Amino acid sequence: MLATEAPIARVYGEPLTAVPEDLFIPPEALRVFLETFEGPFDLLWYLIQKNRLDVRDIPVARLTEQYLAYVEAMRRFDLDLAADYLLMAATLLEIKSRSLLPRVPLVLQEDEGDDPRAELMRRLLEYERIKRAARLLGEHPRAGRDFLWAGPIEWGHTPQRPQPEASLDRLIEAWTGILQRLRLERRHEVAAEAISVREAMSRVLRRLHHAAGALAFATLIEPEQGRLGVAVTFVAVLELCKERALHLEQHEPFAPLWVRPAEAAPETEPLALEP
Amino acid sequence: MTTGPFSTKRIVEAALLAADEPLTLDVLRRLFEPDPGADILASVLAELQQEWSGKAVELVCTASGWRFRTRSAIQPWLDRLRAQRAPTYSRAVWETLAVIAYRQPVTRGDIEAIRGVTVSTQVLRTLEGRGWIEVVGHRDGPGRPALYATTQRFLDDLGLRHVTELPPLAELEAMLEPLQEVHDKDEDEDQGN
Amino acid sequence: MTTGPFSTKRIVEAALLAADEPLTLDVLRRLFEPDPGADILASVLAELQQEWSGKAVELVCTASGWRFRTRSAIQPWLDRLRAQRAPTYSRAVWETLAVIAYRQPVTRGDIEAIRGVTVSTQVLRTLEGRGWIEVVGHRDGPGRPALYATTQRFLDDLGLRHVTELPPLAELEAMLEPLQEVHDKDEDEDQGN
Repeated sequence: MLATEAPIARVYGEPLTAVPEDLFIPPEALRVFLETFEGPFDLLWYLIQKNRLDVRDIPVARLTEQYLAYVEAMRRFDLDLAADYLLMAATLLEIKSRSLLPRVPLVLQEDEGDDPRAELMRRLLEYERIKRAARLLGEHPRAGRDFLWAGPIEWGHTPQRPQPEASLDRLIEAWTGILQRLRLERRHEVAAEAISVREAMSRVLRRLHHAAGALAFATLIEPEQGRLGVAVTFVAVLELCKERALHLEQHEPFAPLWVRPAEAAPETEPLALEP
Repeated sequence: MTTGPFSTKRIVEAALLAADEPLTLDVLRRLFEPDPGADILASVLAELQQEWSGKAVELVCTASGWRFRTRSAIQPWLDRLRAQRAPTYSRAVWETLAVIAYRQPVTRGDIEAIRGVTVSTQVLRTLEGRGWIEVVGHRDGPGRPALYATTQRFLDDLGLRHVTELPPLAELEAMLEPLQEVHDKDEDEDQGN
Repeated sequence: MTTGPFSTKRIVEAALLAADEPLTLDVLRRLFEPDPGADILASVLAELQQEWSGKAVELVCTASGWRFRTRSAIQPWLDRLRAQRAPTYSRAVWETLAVIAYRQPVTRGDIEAIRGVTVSTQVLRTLEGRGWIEVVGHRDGPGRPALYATTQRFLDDLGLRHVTELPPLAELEAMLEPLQEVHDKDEDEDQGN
């Protein structure tokens, strides 16, 4: 079926069972062998399997002896011996020493959960389950190695680009964010101007823009807006004047007021032509 | 040429469907050992084209090679597919739009002064392209900067009749504190989009 | 439901091939107006699966939705077009992934307790970089350690719909009884690192 991930070396086998006493093992092979263990549980499980020990009734003394021999071998090869291995050695020695002590009939402390061997067995089995699951995961067909996703194939037409949605909430959120910043950072007062003036300013400019020339002020007034409309439009024009967005012209007192867009102001053009 | 349980045709088809670029005849030949030759493959491709002729996807040969592509007749359905993932505008876009909406008409310099950061041309182009803002004039002064205002379309898209229907500033000021929380919440939700 | 010159089936097929991500039943329903309903689409998908059963490409449903994929049996042919092989991962990576997949959500400490060794940051980064695991929260306690879980992408990449579809963990009893056989089998397969 599927190939397992590339092996680093084939060193498992009978000659290695007697490690580390067997002097005939090439040192490099032994090293590679020892390096294949993922940790103390991996090594312990190997020893238990190799010695056909029953994991439910581990002969701790024997197992500890062998484990320590391997750890010693690892030290000899100056492998980066993780503290994890030493911790396990200590645990095994503790279990061994306890098992050598005469049993004290202290019923209260001799329950299942307190048996260090049971705990070791539980953890060994849990690791072994995960180890097997890991192997199954590694072999499971996966995208990019064992199969490829089909598509996306090309579209026969240029897709319409969808537009982000218009959102009043987003707009208000953005504006309050700005106001918040201004208040916190700059202590700069943003005048709560009547929006109608600003809006009238835009309307006036837009009218001028489309007229592409001067307009009589009276034509900017929208009669249906009443006196307030006149006032707002007038203030807007004055504001635009102040902002130099337009020019106001009146050739004599009480003559019609002419509003001229700034870009069409005749005096600006010769200026623009000067080098 | 062994192809296991699948015919040459099926393997060519699968390779074309899985490829992220068009495959030339020469590349397709590399799928097989030994090489079936150009003639065999050409007839396999012709057969495939025939097989797919009734489908909404067609097999075409372009300058860069063979590829499957959707027929333009299914544009309305595919466009709905894309429309389902509506993009969003960046914070910069919304803030620029907010400044223009509430302070119009404004120059780019005004927007920058209020936002405290440079406004990129891209942001203004995005909003103009969407038809939400337009240049309504120019302010006198160095460079005669353009004055931006929001458009009727902007109001239409937001479902407003008039700019005055935007929530008033004073009200917004009063809402600042609670809004901050709403804002944070929104940001969180955005992550999921 | 008008589908022009093409049947619903043909449009679903084209949409699945044209999409750059798996499509859920809900997304597929929104391709059509009016909505054909879940039942109709489910049977269309079943028909498509049937239609494609003789091809080297199959229609599958993963955690993220429906998608076409090439069959594993033709990977040897497709591999010939590939410049580089798929990455391989060490045993440490697979074991860490297995702990996360089967015991999620877990902290690094949990992983170390089960594996009996320190988990290197590199291993976690590899898995995060691949998009297979992610931090889904933090456990209360000293240092508030990150809790890892597998992602939808992990399931997608394995072609699974749900974590429950992962290969089942070996029964404890099964591991205890035939000690010797298991052992011999292990040795053969254990070469992989």
